[in-house]
Amino acid sequence: MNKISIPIGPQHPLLKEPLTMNIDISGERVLGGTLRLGYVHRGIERLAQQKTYVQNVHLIERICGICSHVHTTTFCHAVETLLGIDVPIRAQYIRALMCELERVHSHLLWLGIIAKHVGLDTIFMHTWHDRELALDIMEEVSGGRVSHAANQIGGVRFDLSQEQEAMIRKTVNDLSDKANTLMDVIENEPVLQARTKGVAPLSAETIKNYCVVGPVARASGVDVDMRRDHPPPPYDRLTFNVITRQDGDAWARTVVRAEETRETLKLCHTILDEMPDGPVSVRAPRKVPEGEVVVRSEAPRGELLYYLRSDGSENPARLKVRTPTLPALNLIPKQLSAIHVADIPVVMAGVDLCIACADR
Amino acid sequence: MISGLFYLLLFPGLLFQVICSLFFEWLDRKLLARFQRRVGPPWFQPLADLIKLFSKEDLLPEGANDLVATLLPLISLSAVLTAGLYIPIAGFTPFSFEGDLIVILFLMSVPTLAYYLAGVVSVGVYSILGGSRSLLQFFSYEVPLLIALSGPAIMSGSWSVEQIMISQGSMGPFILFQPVGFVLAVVGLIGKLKRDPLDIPKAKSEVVGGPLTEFTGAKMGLWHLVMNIQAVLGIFLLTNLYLGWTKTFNPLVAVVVFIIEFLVLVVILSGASAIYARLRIDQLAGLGWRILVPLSLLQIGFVILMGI
Amino acid sequence: MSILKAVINAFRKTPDTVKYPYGPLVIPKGFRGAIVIDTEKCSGCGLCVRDCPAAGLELIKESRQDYQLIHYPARCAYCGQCEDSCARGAISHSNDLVEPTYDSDEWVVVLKHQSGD
Amino acid sequence: MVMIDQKTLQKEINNVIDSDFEIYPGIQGDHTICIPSVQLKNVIVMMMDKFDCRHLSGITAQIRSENQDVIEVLYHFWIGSSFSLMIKLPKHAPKLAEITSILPGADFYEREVAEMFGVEFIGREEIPPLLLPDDWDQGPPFI
Repeated sequence: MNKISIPIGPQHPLLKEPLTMNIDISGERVLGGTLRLGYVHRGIERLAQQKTYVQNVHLIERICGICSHVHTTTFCHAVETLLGIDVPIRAQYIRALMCELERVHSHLLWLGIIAKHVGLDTIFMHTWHDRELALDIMEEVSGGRVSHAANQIGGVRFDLSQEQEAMIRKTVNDLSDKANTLMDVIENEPVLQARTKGVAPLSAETIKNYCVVGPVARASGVDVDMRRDHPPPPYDRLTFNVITRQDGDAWARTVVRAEETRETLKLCHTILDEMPDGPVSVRAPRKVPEGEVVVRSEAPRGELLYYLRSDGSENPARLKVRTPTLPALNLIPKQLSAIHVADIPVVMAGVDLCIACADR
Repeated sequence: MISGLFYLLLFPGLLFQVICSLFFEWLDRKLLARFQRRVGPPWFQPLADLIKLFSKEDLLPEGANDLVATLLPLISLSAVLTAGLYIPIAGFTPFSFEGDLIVILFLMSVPTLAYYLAGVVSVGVYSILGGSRSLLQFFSYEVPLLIALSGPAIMSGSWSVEQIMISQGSMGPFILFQPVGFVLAVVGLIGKLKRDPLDIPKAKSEVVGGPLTEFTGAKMGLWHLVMNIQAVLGIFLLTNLYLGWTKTFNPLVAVVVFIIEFLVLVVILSGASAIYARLRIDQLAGLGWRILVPLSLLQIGFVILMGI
Repeated sequence: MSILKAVINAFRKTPDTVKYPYGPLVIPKGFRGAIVIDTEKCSGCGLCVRDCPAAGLELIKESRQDYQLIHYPARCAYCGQCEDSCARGAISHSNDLVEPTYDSDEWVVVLKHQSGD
Repeated sequence: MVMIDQKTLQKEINNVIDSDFEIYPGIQGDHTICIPSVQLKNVIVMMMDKFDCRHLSGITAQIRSENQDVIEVLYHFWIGSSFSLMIKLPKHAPKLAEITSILPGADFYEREVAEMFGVEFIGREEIPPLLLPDDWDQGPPFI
């Protein structure tokens, strides 16, 4: 068979965000591929140096359209560490609640995508509707579906009223029921299993060598979760299980994310139960004293790293964002060998790409 | 002469088949939408889509053979329309003759081959990939489909669809004797129509649009029409071959029964596309040759034993 | 076959699609919509303009009494920072959807125009 | 995840680079060690061999306004706690050993630093653009 090269991206039905890949195939066999980023590079790290800290909270929120809240939380945490101010505990819990809801909607979104890629549009439609429930909560309490603008330096912008807490509990219960139904469907779907089991398995050794984090790493048995290992507040007060699997194939990744959705919904209840009363924000000065800080947190896709240096002015002197997708993208060309053309979508979906995150 | 034109252009020819295909497309999309908790299109949507496609600019990439690309959907359309003349509708058979089942099956596999050629002449990488996939799929489903469809013919002792219907009148619907054959025929039909879950040649996330990736405008509209008419004819054929009661003494009863059976089959097809994921091409080939072919042979053996 | 059950359930229920604009749309209470201003309270201090991350606000100031506060809805990120920054609580988000337009460059809203007498 | 003792790690690094290193106290929530640029690869090889420390979270490069002639590169590791290696490079000829061959996960991080700061990674082939356009000709954007 002749070797032909098929372009995937920047526009392709497989991709939800622009990315270019050139994949060499021979018949139905994939020989290898290359990858090119940069279509949504917005220069946010450079731009952040020209904006004030207050403005940067909103700029940082626009790095990603799915995990926007965890970016601002991490950024605010970094700035607050430099300022040396203690964020009220209630504000920390509200932040954590939003983070967990975001994880739920991100994982449900991902389950929909993998279902769509293997041709199971029904599950795609059902998951994406259920995901709306999580978005509805966030819109109700913060005012925005995707860009919540919930954080400000020193706390959060809104408080949860009694009715809102009751509404969240009810919706989270509802969501748990729906998530259970979905997991039931996914676990008993024979064709989905046939398409994902044994596809592009990654050993723990490969995962470690490629510095991959998050659900992809946990599906290969690398037990790493920054919420537990290096807890940003208030995760040091919360207890939850970290889900791991050993197989490392696309099916293990599906199961890990599905189980994590359930676990996260349980954690939402814990957060609401343990949430103390009190103020939700403190006043923060506009100028940040000189200093540097490294902050890590667990985004839905894995470890998120922020490095922030302040030179005492209103603008950050250097802001470095390492998003969890970046090392996972590195792994894609490696996975693209000795698989079928039909497995390309499964591999691409398996690492849960977020190109906007990786490009910044 | 007049009656000939009537048969060709109005019923059961062009107009009836086009209307049926538009209705089928709407019903299919509406059902699928409801299975997926969506609203679905209004009743005129398929017609609007067709008009839109026919009024759009017709483009082909450089290096593609325009003449062949235009001829292929036309040939397929004429093949399926001709096949439609021989398929009885509610017991109405103007052109029936002994052996028309074979003619129908032959004419209905013309679009698949044209589909493959369409992929080759329109030079895109996805088209070629989709074209070769459609041929692979053709070899996987066609054999069990043909073996399964010969079941009713053997049972009634005739290769005429009308004769098969008449013998079902006395023996009862063949689905009672050949349930496996019916299931295989439905699977084969889904494969033939390249519908979800066997839409491997045009799987969106893998090969974009398959062989029709580079087609636009009127040619694309024709291809849509061909696929939908093929679906309607396939359903008509299965209704006649397996479900029986479509040729009774009262034509009105026959029409009602025929419509109900048509709707049931549409629900089965839409339901299958809603609940199954797409297979990989090697998995389909394995399914076809390891499971479907032996099953169809078993069914035929059973039918022959019953005849003795 | 739990997927079959899910599909049958879905078929029996009414669809979830929101038929906006042909049907009603539920807007949550806290939704950040169009920018409105209380002209009585606004003093033209420019705090909102300083903090706006998207350059969606502009203050053209001739003197203390003579100024214009201009809003560019097409640039606005609807983040709510101006509402947060305003010390007098003059500028805020209403709960209304922002109507789209064909010409975003020309889309300018004068929030407050005070001319010194 | 195994915790690695900071003290032991520092002792081993001391052994590798044959001289006393400098601890940079400026970064909050992180242990930072300044090492000479020529020793980077050796230190990382030692960390991988002795401690199985392969969790590289990212590479940050920056130029401080008070010292414009130096490009500072930070290798953020995760060893059960936050740990960074700091390397100072001259701005006029920034050269650094590549570590992609021993730790493939560093590939994109190195490419980003090379692209944004013009750092040359010795031992790597010519690096194709990662984030910037193909026809970018205005030099590294951060310099």
